[in-house]
Amino acid sequence: MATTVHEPPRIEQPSQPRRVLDGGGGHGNLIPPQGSLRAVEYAPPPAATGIWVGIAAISMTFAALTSALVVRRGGALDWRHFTIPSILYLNTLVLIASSVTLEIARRRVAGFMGLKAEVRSPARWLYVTLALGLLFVAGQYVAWRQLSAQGLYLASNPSSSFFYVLTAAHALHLLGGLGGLVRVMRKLGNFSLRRSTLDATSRYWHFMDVLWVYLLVLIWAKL
Amino acid sequence: MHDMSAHAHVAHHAPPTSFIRKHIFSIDHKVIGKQYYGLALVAVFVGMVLSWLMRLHLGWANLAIPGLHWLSSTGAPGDVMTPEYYLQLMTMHGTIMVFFVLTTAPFAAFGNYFLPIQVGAEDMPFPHFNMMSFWVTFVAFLVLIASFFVSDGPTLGGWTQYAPLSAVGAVAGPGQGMGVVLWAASIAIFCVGQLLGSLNFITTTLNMRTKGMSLWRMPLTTWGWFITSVMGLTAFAVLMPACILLILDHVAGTSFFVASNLVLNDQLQPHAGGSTLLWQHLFWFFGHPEVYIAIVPGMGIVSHVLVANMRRPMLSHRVLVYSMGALAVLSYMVYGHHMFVSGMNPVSSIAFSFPTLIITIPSTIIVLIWIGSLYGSRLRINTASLFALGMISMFISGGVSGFFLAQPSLDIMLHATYFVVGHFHLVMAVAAIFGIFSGTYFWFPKMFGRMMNETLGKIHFWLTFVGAYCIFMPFHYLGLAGNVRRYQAFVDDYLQPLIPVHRFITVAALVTGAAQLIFLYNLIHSRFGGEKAPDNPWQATSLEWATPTTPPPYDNFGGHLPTVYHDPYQYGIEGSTGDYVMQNSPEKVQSVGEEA
Amino acid sequence: MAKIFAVTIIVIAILSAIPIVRHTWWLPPDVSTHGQPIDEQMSETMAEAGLSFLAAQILLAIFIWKYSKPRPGEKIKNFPGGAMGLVIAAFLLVGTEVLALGAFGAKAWASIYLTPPSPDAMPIQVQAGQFAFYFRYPGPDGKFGPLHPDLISEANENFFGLDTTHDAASKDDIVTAEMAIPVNREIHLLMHSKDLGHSFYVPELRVHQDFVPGLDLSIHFTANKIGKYEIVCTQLCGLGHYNMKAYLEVMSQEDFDSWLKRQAALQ
Amino acid sequence: MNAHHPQKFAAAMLVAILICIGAVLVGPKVNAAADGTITGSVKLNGTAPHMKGIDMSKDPYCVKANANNAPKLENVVVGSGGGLENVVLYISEGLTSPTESTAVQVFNQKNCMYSPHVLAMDVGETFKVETSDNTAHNIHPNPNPMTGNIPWNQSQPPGAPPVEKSWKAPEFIEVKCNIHPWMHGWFAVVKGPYATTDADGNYTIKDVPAGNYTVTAWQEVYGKQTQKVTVAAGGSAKADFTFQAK
Repeated sequence: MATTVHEPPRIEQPSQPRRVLDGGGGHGNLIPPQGSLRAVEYAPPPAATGIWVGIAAISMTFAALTSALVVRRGGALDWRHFTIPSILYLNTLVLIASSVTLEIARRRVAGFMGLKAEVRSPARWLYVTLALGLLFVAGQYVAWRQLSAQGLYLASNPSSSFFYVLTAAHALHLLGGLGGLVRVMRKLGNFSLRRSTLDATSRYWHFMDVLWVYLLVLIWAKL
Repeated sequence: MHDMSAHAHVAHHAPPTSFIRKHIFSIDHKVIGKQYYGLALVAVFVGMVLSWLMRLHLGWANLAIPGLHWLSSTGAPGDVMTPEYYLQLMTMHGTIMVFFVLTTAPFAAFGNYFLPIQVGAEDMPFPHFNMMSFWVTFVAFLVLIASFFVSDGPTLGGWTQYAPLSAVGAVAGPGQGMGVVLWAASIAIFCVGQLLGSLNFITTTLNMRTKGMSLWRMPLTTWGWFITSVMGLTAFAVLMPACILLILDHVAGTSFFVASNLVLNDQLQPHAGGSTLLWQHLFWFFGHPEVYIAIVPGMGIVSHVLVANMRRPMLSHRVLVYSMGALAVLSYMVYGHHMFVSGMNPVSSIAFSFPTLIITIPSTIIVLIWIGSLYGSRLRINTASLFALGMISMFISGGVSGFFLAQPSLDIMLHATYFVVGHFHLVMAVAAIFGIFSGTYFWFPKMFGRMMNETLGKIHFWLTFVGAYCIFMPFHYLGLAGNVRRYQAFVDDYLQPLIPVHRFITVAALVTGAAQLIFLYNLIHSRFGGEKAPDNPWQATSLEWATPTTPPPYDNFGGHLPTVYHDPYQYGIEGSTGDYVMQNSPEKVQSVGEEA
Repeated sequence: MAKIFAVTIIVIAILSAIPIVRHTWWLPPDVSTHGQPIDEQMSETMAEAGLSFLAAQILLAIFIWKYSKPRPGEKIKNFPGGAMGLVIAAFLLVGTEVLALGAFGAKAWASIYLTPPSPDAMPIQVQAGQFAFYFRYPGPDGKFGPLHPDLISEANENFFGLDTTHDAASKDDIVTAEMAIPVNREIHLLMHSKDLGHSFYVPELRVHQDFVPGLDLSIHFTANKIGKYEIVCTQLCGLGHYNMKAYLEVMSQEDFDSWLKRQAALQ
Repeated sequence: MNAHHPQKFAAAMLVAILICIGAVLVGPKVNAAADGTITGSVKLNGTAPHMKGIDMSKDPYCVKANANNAPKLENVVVGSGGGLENVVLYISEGLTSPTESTAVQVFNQKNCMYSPHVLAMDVGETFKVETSDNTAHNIHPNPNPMTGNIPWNQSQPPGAPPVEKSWKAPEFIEVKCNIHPWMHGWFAVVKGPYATTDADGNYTIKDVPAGNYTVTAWQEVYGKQTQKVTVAAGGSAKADFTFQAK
């Protein structure tokens, strides 16, 4: 049996302190600043981690749907290909544009937060993003209408079933993102916006963008 | 560095004062943890009553159970259970126990309460998500229970809900119409709740640790919950879309899981081309990690309780953590062992058999570390440690049958028999329940500020320990003799001689179940009339015992987060307070040290 | 308390092992030509798992007994070899054990599932449906007629959906409610599900295979003992699951021939 | 509404309710005396089709219960002199007022067969499903949901109390037991008086009010035939049917 004298108590010191922009979510602020000593105070705020965790979960869901599609298609004799509604390409452009406008807004807000010279209201760009997001959802709706006009409904064929399921699941998640945007705008309005909230929302939005492009490729290649 | 959130400081949460905000729609992780515990408690008693009814029916198939027709007039006309009602109770028993007890109690209930405290945080980072997580789970439970009240009753498809039985609709049997839709809706909603919970758990562990709380300084419980939440995040994210596809097959007429040309009750079904194995793949991709979601938090709790009662750290903290991590990773590579005789390619059966066998290695390591750590310890016997030790015994007993079920060649004999039922009940259900009991007796003083009654606790332990063996050991014998599971009665000639064994099990189940009422009484009695608990009744080291009050205040640490100086389990040393040094105590220690 | 607990654990462990050692409840006697490796694998695994079970439980009990006694002044000791020793032991002992089991088990599995049926195996089709099995013998022409699901009518005893007026191959097909097979003759069982997932389990024959709707599988086996056995369903298929069964009669070739003739006359 | 005269409105409502109650109480009694009958026989012309024997080996109880007879299908059952059993006769046209029937008929499960094979009944009439067997059956009728009849599926273990049911709309509903797939029978739900032929093919429709009617004979394999008859008050009309064997 080895009895060893421990080293003096270690408190982990950040090796390379990073810029801290935020105090974190929750009721972190209950704790007076001098008492708030986190092991990971140099790490990104919870919202930044949380959004990646959320993205991982959503990716998993779509991975499951993708594998379901591949398995279902593999053994199917009844799979019918159809040409995807062309409005989807337009929708894609709209969504990418919304990501760009959101990124512009985010940088402006960041500038605003850092109290740089430029304090032009970034809300305008957020409105544009919101509008583009709604336009995308409307576009998806048009795509569904076009498809059903061809007689392809949810239950018509496995390919159309998957089309509706994938696009609807994406649209639902996108609506969540729109909700996040509205929340950001509200907080911006009453000056309670945190940098981390904005960053998380925009990361989510960009992820929706990437996810959509992935789905488009999947739909284009497999359906 | 400051930002505009400074404006929000003043607006921040003071402890709520209204009853609703304090006890019902609370964002306090401790209240949410207790709510989860309460939900699990209700669920476990519902599930247990269902199992009593099932066991009575299995022992005496034509037995009239007085009053049963009040539960379901069509399911038990004249108080005798119909075959479909047996299956409906069985399905609900499985679903309630797996989802609303084994997932919620050790993971969501204790995890919510203690994970933030153990890492020295004042709350979870997304408290509103946390509140939603509970209420969404609660709604899921209500939706599931609602299926008892629809005309055909709940689904009879078993907790695995294999398609196409679950997907073709009411023509397949009572409960396969609305019952399945409610089941799938409930599980999909449940997944949302657990995803929100996992999100909080992961983020708390990664971002909210207090100063000095490095990852390796986290207690084994925290590790258990963290690993479980990572598993939960991936597993529930797969089950949820699967449930949605199942609902669509039902209500929208799609054919994800229903093959072509099925004829039920002389009616050709309209569905076409679906893959029945697809459901099994999706389900078990969730389902196997799910059994580790049930047991890994229990492993953490048992380790945590044991070290405090062995008065020494585990032989190796890190090996335990790595082993739990290995279980989590391997759990995704083994799910095919549920499908050895399902018609899956026989080569993949072999491919799935090896990881399944290999998963016994980390499990063995965990058990050996537990037993090895007992060596040379100063073991204290109390109800909490008895349940922890009992869990080890149960885990061993349930674990060894895994050797059989991992092999496709033996699965030919044992698949879908009582051997499987005995295996998973011991290794994941009873073991996890023992973990929950152990955690309850250990943490109750902290959660409610009162001690539980030890005498009642020990009576509860003895009846439960011996009872659980009397119930589940014979399951293995039945399985070896080829007794198929999910039979409501044993009409086959070769099963007739086994009925006396079933009667023995039924009696044991009734007695063991009744013993749980002692626990319930103890819980309620101690909650209001128990002896006042000191802040640290077990002389334990982790941060939940370092809160300024018991139960902990709204922000856990009374405005000052603790600083951590030590590895979590500094027991068996000479500290200023006794043979232990708390994690937040700045004193220097001499200890047995840990091998990395 | 600790001592009683330790003794209880040991008593439970030993009591649990007795029925196993005495084979009070055990696999029914094997009547197949392929079952031997399964039975050997079962005994092998039982020996290894049983020993691990007893060793672990007894060790646990001993340590509980021994280390719950108050030993004032004595310091905490570490298990000889420490955690690393245990890890190495686990890898070596359990690792080799499971690899050996896995390898032998895979061999047994492969010998059953990865060998093709011999070309002169006798084909029999089995159809599972809620809640009965029906069997089809191809008749003198050796051919099964095609299935027409829309013609299935249990009310008219057309369980398979055969069109005997139009399909020549269907005319002489023999449909039966029990399965008879000649002893020592390889059977190629073609499995078809009419509605849901079912399973074909004959414990004595060491045969267990699920029916998958939309996917027709086949298995092959040879029975080497005359007798009557039960075929049961093990895949939950609805309210009559527990009563979904059929009898399997293994007969001499002569008995089988006359049985088949009788059945043909009943069509 | 009479918001300004609440008492008037209440009085009007009261009168309306009283009239309704009175109508319900008096209604059935105003029916004309329904004491006529329609009688006749149903025959099968040609060779009766071969009815396959039933192999019940799946359930040893059923085998034992039928040890002394060879059970066979009952889709076409021909009695002495070519009389066709289990044909349902009912009035398909000409009935003016609804009839009342109070008898509760029994559909029994005996020796793993249905007895009777065809149970005729009036719309809304309550019938009982019973079991005499020592093995569980499930009763799974297959109505067309478009008719408004709701499908059900319920099992009846040995000794279970009878299941009481009724049907909302006229329809010939096939009923099956899935545990014993050979078990099938019919619920013939018709409007008005009905009869089922006995083993010799004879029938009598009772309680027919005077009038001109179309009588329909329905057989599960051969379908329907109709004849016009006139029934005098308290008198009897005759209608014989002959189905052609296919």
